[in-house]
Amino acid sequence: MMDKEKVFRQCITFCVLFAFWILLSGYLDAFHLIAGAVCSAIVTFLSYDSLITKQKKGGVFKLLRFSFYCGWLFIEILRAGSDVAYRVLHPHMPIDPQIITFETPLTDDIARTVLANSITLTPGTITIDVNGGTYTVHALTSDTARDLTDDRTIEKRVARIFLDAP
Amino acid sequence: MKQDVVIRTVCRLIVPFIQIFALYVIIHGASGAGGGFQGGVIFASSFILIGIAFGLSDARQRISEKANTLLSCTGLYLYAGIGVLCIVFGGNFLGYSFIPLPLDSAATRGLMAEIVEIGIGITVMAVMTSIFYDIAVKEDM
Amino acid sequence: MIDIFTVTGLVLICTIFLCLYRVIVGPGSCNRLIAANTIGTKTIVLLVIIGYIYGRGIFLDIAVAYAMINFIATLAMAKYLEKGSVC
Amino acid sequence: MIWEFNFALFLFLILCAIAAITVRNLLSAVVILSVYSLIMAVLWAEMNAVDVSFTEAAVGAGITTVLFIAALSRTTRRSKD
Amino acid sequence: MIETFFQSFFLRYNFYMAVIIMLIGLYAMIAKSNLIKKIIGLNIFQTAIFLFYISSSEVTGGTAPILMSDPGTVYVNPLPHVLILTAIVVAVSTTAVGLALIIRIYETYGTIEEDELLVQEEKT
Amino acid sequence: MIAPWDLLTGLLIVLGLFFMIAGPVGLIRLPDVYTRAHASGKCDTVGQALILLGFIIYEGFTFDAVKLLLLILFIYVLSPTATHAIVRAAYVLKIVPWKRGGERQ
Amino acid sequence: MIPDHLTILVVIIPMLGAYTTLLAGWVKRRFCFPIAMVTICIQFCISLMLLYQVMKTGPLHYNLGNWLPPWGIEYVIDPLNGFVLVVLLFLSLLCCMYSRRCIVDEIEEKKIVGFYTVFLLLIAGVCGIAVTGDLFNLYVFLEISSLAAYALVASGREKKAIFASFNYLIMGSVSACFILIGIGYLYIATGTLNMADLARLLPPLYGSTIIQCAFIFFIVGLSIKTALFPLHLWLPDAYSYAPSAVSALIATVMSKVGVYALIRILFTVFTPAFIIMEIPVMELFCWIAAIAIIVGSVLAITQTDLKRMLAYSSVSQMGYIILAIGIANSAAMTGGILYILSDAVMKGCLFMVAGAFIYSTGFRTIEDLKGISRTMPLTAVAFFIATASMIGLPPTVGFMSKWFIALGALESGQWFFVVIILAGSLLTAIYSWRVIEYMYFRDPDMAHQAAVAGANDPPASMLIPILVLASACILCGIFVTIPLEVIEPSVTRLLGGT
Repeated sequence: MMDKEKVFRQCITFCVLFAFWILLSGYLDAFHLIAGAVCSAIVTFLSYDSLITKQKKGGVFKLLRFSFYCGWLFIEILRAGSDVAYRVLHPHMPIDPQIITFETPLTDDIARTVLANSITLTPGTITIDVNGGTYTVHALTSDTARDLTDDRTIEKRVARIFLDAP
Repeated sequence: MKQDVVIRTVCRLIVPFIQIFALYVIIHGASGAGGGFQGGVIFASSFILIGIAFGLSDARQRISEKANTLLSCTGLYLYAGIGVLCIVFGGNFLGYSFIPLPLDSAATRGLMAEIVEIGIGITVMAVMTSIFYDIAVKEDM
Repeated sequence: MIDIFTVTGLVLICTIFLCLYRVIVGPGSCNRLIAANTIGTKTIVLLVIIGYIYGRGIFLDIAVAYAMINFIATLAMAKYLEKGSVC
Repeated sequence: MIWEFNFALFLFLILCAIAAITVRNLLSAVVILSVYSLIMAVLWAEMNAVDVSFTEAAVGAGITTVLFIAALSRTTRRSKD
Repeated sequence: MIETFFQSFFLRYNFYMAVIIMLIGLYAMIAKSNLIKKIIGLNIFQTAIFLFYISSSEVTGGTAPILMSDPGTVYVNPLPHVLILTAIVVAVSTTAVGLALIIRIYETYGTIEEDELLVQEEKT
Repeated sequence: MIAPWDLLTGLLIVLGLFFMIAGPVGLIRLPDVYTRAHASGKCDTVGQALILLGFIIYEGFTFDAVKLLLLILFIYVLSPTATHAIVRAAYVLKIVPWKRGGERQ
Repeated sequence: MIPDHLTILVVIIPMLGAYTTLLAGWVKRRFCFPIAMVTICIQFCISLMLLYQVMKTGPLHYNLGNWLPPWGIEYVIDPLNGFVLVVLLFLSLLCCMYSRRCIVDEIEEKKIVGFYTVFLLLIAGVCGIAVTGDLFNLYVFLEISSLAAYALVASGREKKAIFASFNYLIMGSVSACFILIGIGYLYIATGTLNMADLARLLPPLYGSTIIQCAFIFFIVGLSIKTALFPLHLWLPDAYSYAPSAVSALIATVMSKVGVYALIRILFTVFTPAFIIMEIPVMELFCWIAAIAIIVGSVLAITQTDLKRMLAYSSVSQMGYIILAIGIANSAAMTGGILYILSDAVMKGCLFMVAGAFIYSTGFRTIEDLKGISRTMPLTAVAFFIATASMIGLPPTVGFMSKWFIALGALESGQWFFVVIILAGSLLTAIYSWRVIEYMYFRDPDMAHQAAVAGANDPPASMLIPILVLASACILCGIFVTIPLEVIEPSVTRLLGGT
């Protein structure tokens, strides 16, 4: 059972790496494709446990939902950038930084990472520390802090992607 | 010592891509920027990243000091072996075009140069990694 | 178009100078590190711009390598600041 | 060669070099040295030396910095001058 | 007089700048008492020399020496680049050896300042 | 006559440059490490993405454009992580965050 | 087939040997020494064959990768090369043999694998310097051998060796950078790196500032590498604190190859026409060398540590070679190149003897060696012979080379330097007589009596190299015509070959 899962993980890793190789290389002749296959195999052998740790259900759907999430995130990031730019360029610098902590029920490593990085990228907040489920966040203003603790928009969205308990 | 979960996860995800990029740099040395040395250095830096994010013991698990020794020797033998092969087939040292392969002269030269680059890459990777191991940790006397 | 790229590059270099102020003056190593990281990201864009001014695609490879390497260096420095050791 | 870039980057390099050797804290010196390497790589890319730029980016900004940091972690961060 | 100076300066200011950086590095190597500063100076010195080489390979209107399909392309001189690649390898190994030595110096003497080291040498 | 694609490229680049300038200005004006991390982490990432998007549009549909896209993706994964690592280091070193009315660092 | 490729094999074999040593040490530490020994033996045979071929058929040219010279790297062997190569490999062979027992005390056991690897890399670098005909290749090999030398100096248990090695590294890097700048200037001026090509292209440019700058950078850089007098400050520490086998190796091989590079650059790249006519640098060389001879000897007199005394004496011996180069006529050059041989032989012998004393008794200072000749007679005799050669007593090779240098000085009418040579010999006699007197004519101190009485001649693997070198001092002096047969054509090539 374990072996089968391992082989499956290796296959996925190999495919991802090979696709990445073709995108990088841009040559589609035999020599470069064979070299790409060999190189992907080497990297798969070296670090197959690195890219995908555990196989859970619905990987493809997760990926799909994640790409939608990326689109939403991009708009948020644009907002974040303009927000910070506004505050920075404003002569009085309307900022009121504070540090807040909150708990999240997310358990998956990747989900936690996505959440932390999203917090860093969205308006006015930066993840300082992740300790278990406790996030320590530095917020530029009290509004953004309230967003994070009360509305929990990002957290809900991340939870929806990874089908984790909200 | 381990870093926190965010850094560990991101490093875990990024390491295979760094490695494949390093190999890409080695293979495309002739047609693009780069070559054996640069690729080897980037490959070594992937192990350094593992060492930073997961602790040195994890990096050692992936590539131990003995493996480093072996690999650095292998790479050099590959390089010198091609050179000596050229001598055996009547050319001068590293005169690639003398190796009798069923290809034309330029293709042979390109292929052999590729192999030499790979040898250099392996050696550089192993040597850089072992230098990092040596400098980063206090060895037990 | 090339002129726009050149101007963009020059403006970018000027912003790098602003960051350099933080790198040189910045109180404490953390500030310096943040500024250095910023310079790294700007440099990637600068490399891409130079690549487009020359019209050669190989500069992109350098930029990709740069993104990875800069990350590793920043991580090493941050870890040293945090724990006092690299590993 | 794009002379505008060239001039600005050179100015930058000289500032970085002076800062790297005058700053007291060795970690800061290493940070500045890594910035110096980055800019040196850009300069070489701008001078059409793609291979060298690639190498400097990988070696100067990556490996050398990490080695310096590793050496600092086993010695000391303070310096008298 | 001044005009000709400026003319020659702007004609070759790459070299002048490289020499300035070289001197900064050399100064650090010789005058700084901290050993890691010395190695930093060594790095700066070496990169400045590489800069000097690369500047010599410039061709007006040339492009990077990687083959393109267009036969009329002017390339910059690739030989200095190859030389500098080798020299960078040498430089990084010198740095590594120097740092390893510094670590051992710190382990035996407990300091990396040259003047304190000399005082300790005198004592023993 | 300027082609519309070129116009879009120019627009994106100028927009990106605006963010790229805002970042370092924030880096200089803001009072402490954490707030500076806001400026460098966000403005730069946004500006970079916009400029690179502009180049993607300029490039058209080729392998180089894909490489640029990969570069954007990489930066989007790596940049927040690097910021996080630095800020965490500052937090562990017990650098006190700036409060309104406090003294600049 | 193989005879055509000996030129490259002499560089490739030690590289392969180094990595084979590393692998073998991984399997079993015991295998390292035999592999290193066999490698150097093969190389020594190759170098002898090369010398024979060169003497028979004239200079050998070898193009790497079948690229023709101005574009590809060319390896050239002429009589000077062949001679230096034989001397270097002879000394390395003996040093390697000597190191087997010697390093047991001085190096931690787990470092032995690394020691032999780096040892072979140093040999590879040194051979590369000797055979290459390309300036940049010279720089690369110079750096390989220097890096190996830094590592070897620091490899011992001696505490101070690490700091000495660091200083050596800083000075060595500065010198290497200067050489690199010089190469850059020459390349910018002429567009070629091949030495023969440079010699052909340079004459029309002799008046230009850029060539003179390049020349000065070369001279300063190589002076640091060879520890010419005012730039010798790294040398005493590095030589005296390194493990004995390493001191013997570096003092003979590294410094001699530096001198070889200096001669090569001065006389092959910049032809005598330039260095004698265009810049009055030879006069300067003579004076610096004269100061080096006197000051080195005086500093050697003031030392109490035996190896340190020998290190300072190295500075003064280097002065003789530089003096010969500075006088630059046929007799003096013959003497100078012969002095490369004689200094290698006698300095190697002396450092090995000092190492043998440390091995048997643990004594470093000269005063502790009182009465040692009674228990270590053969070693003491070897020391005596080598010292006699260093002073320049007649049947030895040291005498012959000094004789030729003095002859050259007389020929060119520079009486003063003859006086300097004589004064140098006198000072050498003073500092070496002190050691000999302690060894032969004093009774040991009370504190050291037991140690001196308990000492023995060192084991055979250390004694044989010492005795071989001591006898070489005399044999080369008596049968001086054999080396001269090789030296004379090389001198003609260097001075007036064009």
